Amino acid sequence: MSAITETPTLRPGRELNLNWADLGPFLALGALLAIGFVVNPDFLSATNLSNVITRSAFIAIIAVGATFVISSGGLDLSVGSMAAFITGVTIMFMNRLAPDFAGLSIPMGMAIAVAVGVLCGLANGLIVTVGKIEPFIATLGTMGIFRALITYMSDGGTIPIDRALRDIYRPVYFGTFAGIPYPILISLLVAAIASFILYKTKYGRKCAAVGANADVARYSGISVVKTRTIAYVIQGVCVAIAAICYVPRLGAATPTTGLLWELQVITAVVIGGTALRGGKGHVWGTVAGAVILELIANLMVLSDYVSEYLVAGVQGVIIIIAMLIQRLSK
Amino acid sequence: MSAITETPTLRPGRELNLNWADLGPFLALGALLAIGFVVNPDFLSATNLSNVITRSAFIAIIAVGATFVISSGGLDLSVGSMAAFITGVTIMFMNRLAPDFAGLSIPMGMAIAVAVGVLCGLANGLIVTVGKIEPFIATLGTMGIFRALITYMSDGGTIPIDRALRDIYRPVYFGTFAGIPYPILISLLVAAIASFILYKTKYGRKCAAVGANADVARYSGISVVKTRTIAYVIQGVCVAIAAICYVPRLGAATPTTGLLWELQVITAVVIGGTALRGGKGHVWGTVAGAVILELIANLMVLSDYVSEYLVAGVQGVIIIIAMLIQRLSK
Amino acid sequence: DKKVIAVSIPAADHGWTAGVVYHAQAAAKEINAAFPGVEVIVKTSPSATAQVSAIEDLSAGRKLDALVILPHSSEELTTPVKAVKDAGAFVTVVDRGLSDPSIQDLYVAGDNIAVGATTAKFLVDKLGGKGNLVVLRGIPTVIDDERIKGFQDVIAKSDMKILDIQYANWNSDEAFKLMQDYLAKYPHIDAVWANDDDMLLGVLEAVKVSGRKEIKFALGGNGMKEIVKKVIDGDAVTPIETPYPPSMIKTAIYLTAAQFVGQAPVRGTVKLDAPLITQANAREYYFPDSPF
Amino acid sequence: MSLASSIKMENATSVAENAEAALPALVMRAENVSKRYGPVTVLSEISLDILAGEIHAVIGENGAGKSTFMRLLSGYAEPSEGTLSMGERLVKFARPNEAQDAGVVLVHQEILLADGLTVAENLFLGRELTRRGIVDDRTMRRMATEKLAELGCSVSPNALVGTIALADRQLVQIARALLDDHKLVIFDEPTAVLTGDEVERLLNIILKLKRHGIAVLYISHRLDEVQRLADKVTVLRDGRMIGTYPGRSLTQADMANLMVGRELATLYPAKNTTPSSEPMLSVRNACVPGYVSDVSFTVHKGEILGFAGMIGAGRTELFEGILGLRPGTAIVELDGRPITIHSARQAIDAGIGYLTEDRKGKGLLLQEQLGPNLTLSSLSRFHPGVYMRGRKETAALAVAVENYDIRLKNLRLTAGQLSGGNQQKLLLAKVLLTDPSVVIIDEPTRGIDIANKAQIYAFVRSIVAKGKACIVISSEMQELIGICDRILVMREGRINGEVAGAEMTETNIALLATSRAEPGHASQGERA
Ligand SMILES: Nc1ncnc2c1ncn2[C@@H]1O[C@H](COP(=O)(O)OP(=O)(O)OP(=O)(O)O)[C@@H](O)[C@H]1O
Ligand SMILES: Nc1ncnc2c1ncn2[C@@H]1O[C@H](COP(=O)(O)OP(=O)(O)OP(=O)(O)O)[C@@H](O)[C@H]1O
Ligand SMILES: [Mg+2]
Ligand SMILES: [Mg+2]
Repeated sequence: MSAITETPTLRPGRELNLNWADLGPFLALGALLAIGFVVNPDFLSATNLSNVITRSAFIAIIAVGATFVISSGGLDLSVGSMAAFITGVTIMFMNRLAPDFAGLSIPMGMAIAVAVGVLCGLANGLIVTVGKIEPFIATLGTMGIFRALITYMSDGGTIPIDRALRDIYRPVYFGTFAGIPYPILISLLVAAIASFILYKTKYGRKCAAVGANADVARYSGISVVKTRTIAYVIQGVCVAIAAICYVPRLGAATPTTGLLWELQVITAVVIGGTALRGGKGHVWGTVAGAVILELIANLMVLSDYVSEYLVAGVQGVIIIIAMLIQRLSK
Repeated sequence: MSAITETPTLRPGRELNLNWADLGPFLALGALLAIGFVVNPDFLSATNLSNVITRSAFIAIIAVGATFVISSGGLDLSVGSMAAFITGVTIMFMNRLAPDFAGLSIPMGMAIAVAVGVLCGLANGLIVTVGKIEPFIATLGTMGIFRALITYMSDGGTIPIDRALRDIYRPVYFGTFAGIPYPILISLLVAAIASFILYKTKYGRKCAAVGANADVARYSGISVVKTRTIAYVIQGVCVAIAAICYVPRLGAATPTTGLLWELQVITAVVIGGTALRGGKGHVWGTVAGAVILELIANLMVLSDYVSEYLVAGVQGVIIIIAMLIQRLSK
Repeated sequence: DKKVIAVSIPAADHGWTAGVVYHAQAAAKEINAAFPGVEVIVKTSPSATAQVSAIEDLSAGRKLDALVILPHSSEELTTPVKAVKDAGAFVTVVDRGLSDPSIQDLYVAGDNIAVGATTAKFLVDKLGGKGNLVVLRGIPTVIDDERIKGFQDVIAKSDMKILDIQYANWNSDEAFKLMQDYLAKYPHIDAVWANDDDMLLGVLEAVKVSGRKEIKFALGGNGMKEIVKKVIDGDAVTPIETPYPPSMIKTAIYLTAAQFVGQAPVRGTVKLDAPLITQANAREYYFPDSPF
Repeated sequence: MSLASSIKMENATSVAENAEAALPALVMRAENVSKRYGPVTVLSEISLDILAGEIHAVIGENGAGKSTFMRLLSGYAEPSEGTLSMGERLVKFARPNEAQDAGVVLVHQEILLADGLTVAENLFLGRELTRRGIVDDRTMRRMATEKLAELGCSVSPNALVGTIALADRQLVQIARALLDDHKLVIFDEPTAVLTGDEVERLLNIILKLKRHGIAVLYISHRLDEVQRLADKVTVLRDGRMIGTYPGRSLTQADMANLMVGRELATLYPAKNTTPSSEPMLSVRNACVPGYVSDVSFTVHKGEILGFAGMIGAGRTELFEGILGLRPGTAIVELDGRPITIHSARQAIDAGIGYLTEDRKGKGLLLQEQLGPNLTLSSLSRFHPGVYMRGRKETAALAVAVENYDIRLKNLRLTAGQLSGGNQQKLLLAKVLLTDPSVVIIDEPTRGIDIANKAQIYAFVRSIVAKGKACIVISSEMQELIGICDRILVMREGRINGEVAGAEMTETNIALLATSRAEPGHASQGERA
């Protein structure tokens, strides 16, 4: 066979494409803002937008965690119940510590929240990886368990936070720094750290590899069990952070706290561009997805066109349209 | 061409293999029955078992449809809302037809139910396949839409069936044939037809191929769009059949009808041995899965050990254990 | 300049809340038509979190003159409602009180404890203080808690025995299943109480199918039209009903509007009774056009 | 065995006995290694010594157990019996990375990369370079580009592996194995998906490894490569070891005979001396955005038309575009009638069969059994009614196993459990089961042993002898020259020239594949 002298021309890579795929959710977000302005000019008022984005922080923070789980090929349906459970435990601890430690009981409670989050995530992770149970079923099971625990802890009622703590704690949700509400700052920080972990560390690489092809990952010496379990633990920590921001907003944990958040969280992740079957995760897309969901709900309240009975339906339609915009942008 | 050195034993197909993998859910079912008997001997009474199995018929029938969707690599979260919507439409039609057609309005209503089911399934299917939207999001959207429609149709209240029709219709749920309640017979029939379609027809083959590897299916001349869309239509028909059996039970459609059935349905399918990522479906396993779920709920009420607050948690634990039994049996 | 009255209520996800939505919308339509100076906006929310959001949204866009709220839960809504109040709105709280009563200008409520207690008294009375009961409760929330507590407190003072209490999520389907299971578990049941009429429908169906005759009473609560109809018809198993009328929202909206259109001072507390509905007075509580 | 001894060679003994020659270090020794899957014995009692600085080829028919043996050596599977040792120590690899830590790496026959990750990410998977805990993507991308360039591969390190051509994937896989220094590098049919140029580069790299004292195990069905490279040749047949022979003393014919255990007839069938002028399939102005622009050609009844070109010339894309498997446009006439094709179904129904080059990703359902795989493209042909007749399928499978010489131990295996070559035969059987009048075969003999190649060539010839037509896309120029009546050479998405008859030489084809067509050759695929 004759030697061939001509060097092959460099074939174009995917760089540009990748950025484009990432843009999808932001385009959908832009479209939504435009629609919102047409529907009701108040929509773009600073107060309203700040409210909406602040609110979306919970879902955004949890969804950032879910980006790890989903990217690594898992799924977590228990996040809503877990949020309720962690909120309950945290409030109970804070209340118990309050007489002795006063204001200090708040950071102590927060630490406990994170610890509980780690444990809950670990439980989920181990059932899925070591127990080898399909994530959907495993976390549906723990969803029931966490929900039952918060119901039990609250005797089916409410666990309110101590009045004394309430005012000290309030700024965590309602305060601002340089005009930006804390929850927004916290969620940006969480997303920044997450995108660092996912894109800049070995662990992030492993996560995507396990999700993209578990066999290849295993053959490359990556422990699938460890990687997935850690993803669930990260999810647990994110839920704990969300719970910490949540307490001052509503001041109580109830058996209905966080109900159906799991669906919102997964929706945010998918709208954000991460595929449910695993692989590369898109942290910033996820954040955009969470804001999109909250904006849609806000739009429903601000617009007067839709019968109260049909709100859920119109939301459904808008979500599908947002996905179509996302897809067309590719 | 050259002779094969060692003639392979020409044993036919996979029968034996398949049976073993299929046995898992039935072993879990057996274990559950044994536990049930220990907890409360009434558990195995004919009335109780017949009640429970009859009750599981809806979920079983819908889950059989879901076996097609999941096997072909899809997912349908809208089945619960769709069931409510179809129930509502059917009852409204029956009521409107009743004055003119009397008893005949029941079969007419049933036909309409099936037609609506086909349309709903088609809508889901087309959004997923032609719209190329991740099934999770697409059907989460239509879930909201169907739920909104039934809420709107009922003004948030109840759509009761005409008193006159109720008594004629009642036997469809409460009647028996040779001592076996109709819903059980219907669900067995549905499962039998489904397993015929899935295992004995070309369509079933295509379904599993599309779910296992859509590219291979496409290169083999199988239309992925058509196959998946048909799976959603089958799902729609199954939901309609379930709705038809459901109407006589309580004689009304409400906005809470079918709430969270989607989770039960998916759980039944997965417990039954079908993988969520698609591929081979296990119809009879699905039916066993549906019965398992209903038995667990029944067991919770019949046992005295569990605080009412913890029921959901214990159910979660049992589901996880059932999955472990299933897995170990392999 | 119109006076804006925002009404924030739970979404119509089961019979009673559907009734609330129905009556709220009816009130809004009537008042908007009757008083050009007042605008009533009704918003529904599926959860406490969503309701907090909705209140923020309503008050972010414009200045509210009044807020009529039927809170999903007390604790969670207290802070946001206080924010609206601090912005100068008149606050009417309906049904469930907030954790801080000083926020409300007007409180219109039914009596959830009475719903349980009245029913329990009736049973104790009719069964001579003896017998076995089973109870179906709804979704773990304050209302559910209060009703159960009212019921249990009265029963505890008699020789009656509550065999079982389980959740059926205010859903007739789940109540049907739960009742079937109760029937399988307990060979002798004297009476059933479902703390909501949606669930009672399922209970009645299950009892009917089982063919069990020893159950003397199957009672509900809330005043659903189907059940009130039974009382009117003199049903032996369901001879009474306790109202917890969703129309209280309408009462509240009208009272709030009166503040603006009639300059009638309406601050204070309006507690609606939970009297026993019997065949004698049932017609007063029967609204065939309401969805509930 | 009689055949082995009938070959005249003094040193046809096991290398272990041959201990006196200047001793290169023993890198790895396998002793009496066996492998069973359930009741089926796939390998029995294989013993082998692998020496440093030596290229040791392992050859054998499809399903002989070569890949299985390599998997045992490199930690992808564990032996049922027998031992592996490195130096004086016995070793047991529970996982491939343990073998890699010990210095043993395998380049798989079937490509094992994560489609959703980029080239650079795949290359460094599990051993990312970091700087202060942060993955150093820039360095990894640079090194990836360099490593790939050494192999003559120019894909962008940022390209997703799922989107690059099969050959490039193979090169990425090879680059991955060569990233670190190893004591033993095992290549399992590395050249099956490569074209001349890449093969050449790879062989040079392997020789370089040898010079650096690294041991190389080399599996290939291309016996010319084996002959060029191998210091020793071990022959496996049906899971048993036939013997180890010094490489230089074996001719290709010797190797083939040892593998098969009988004398082989000629490789290529006689050509069609009087091709018909009746067109079977003619394609005009085929365009596949991004890959192919304005290609026209015609294949006649009774003709085997070859498509040659370098990797990336766009041959696969051309046919996928024509057949509706990817976006593209073309004016197609089949047997004189214009047809439109938007999907594989329409192509199959019209009578065009296409055998993909990517058997793992697009050809076979690896988890599914053989019968369903075989009939997947021709379900309607097979089961005219709604109902599927299992017996017909079983019978068809038996026929296919017989006709295509698919080697298996029982019929209940899944497609993924077949050896690579046998998978290829199953795929061929699957495509031909649709009874096409034009067969387009992309890489027909990829991974197929020499004896079966002859069978497949004869088979293709017998198809066209019945008045059908065949298009063969192949990266093996000898194969194209051997079986085609005419060859079109593609370059950068266009047809760069045509060769036929005596002009069909490797030099001519290589010239057309790499440089602009000379005026004399610019016949644009049309026969005058
Ligand atoms: N998991 C398994 N279960 C059963 N049999 C198996 C399994 N894996 C491989 N085999 C069988 O082992 C035999 C040897 O396969 P192997 O892949 O080693 O062959 P090979 O020599 O590499 O062939 P080729 O040249 O076609 O690649 C084949 O008959 C194959 O079907
Ligand atoms: N990932 C990619 N992105 C952009 N262009 C690509 C990519 N992969 C391949 N190409 C281009 O596609 C064309 C054809 O690719 P391909 O290698 O599949 O052709 P082929 O002739 O079938 O080669 P093979 O010998 O592998 O069958 C080339 O021009 C190549 O530059
Ligand atoms: Mg091999
Ligand atoms: Mg190619």
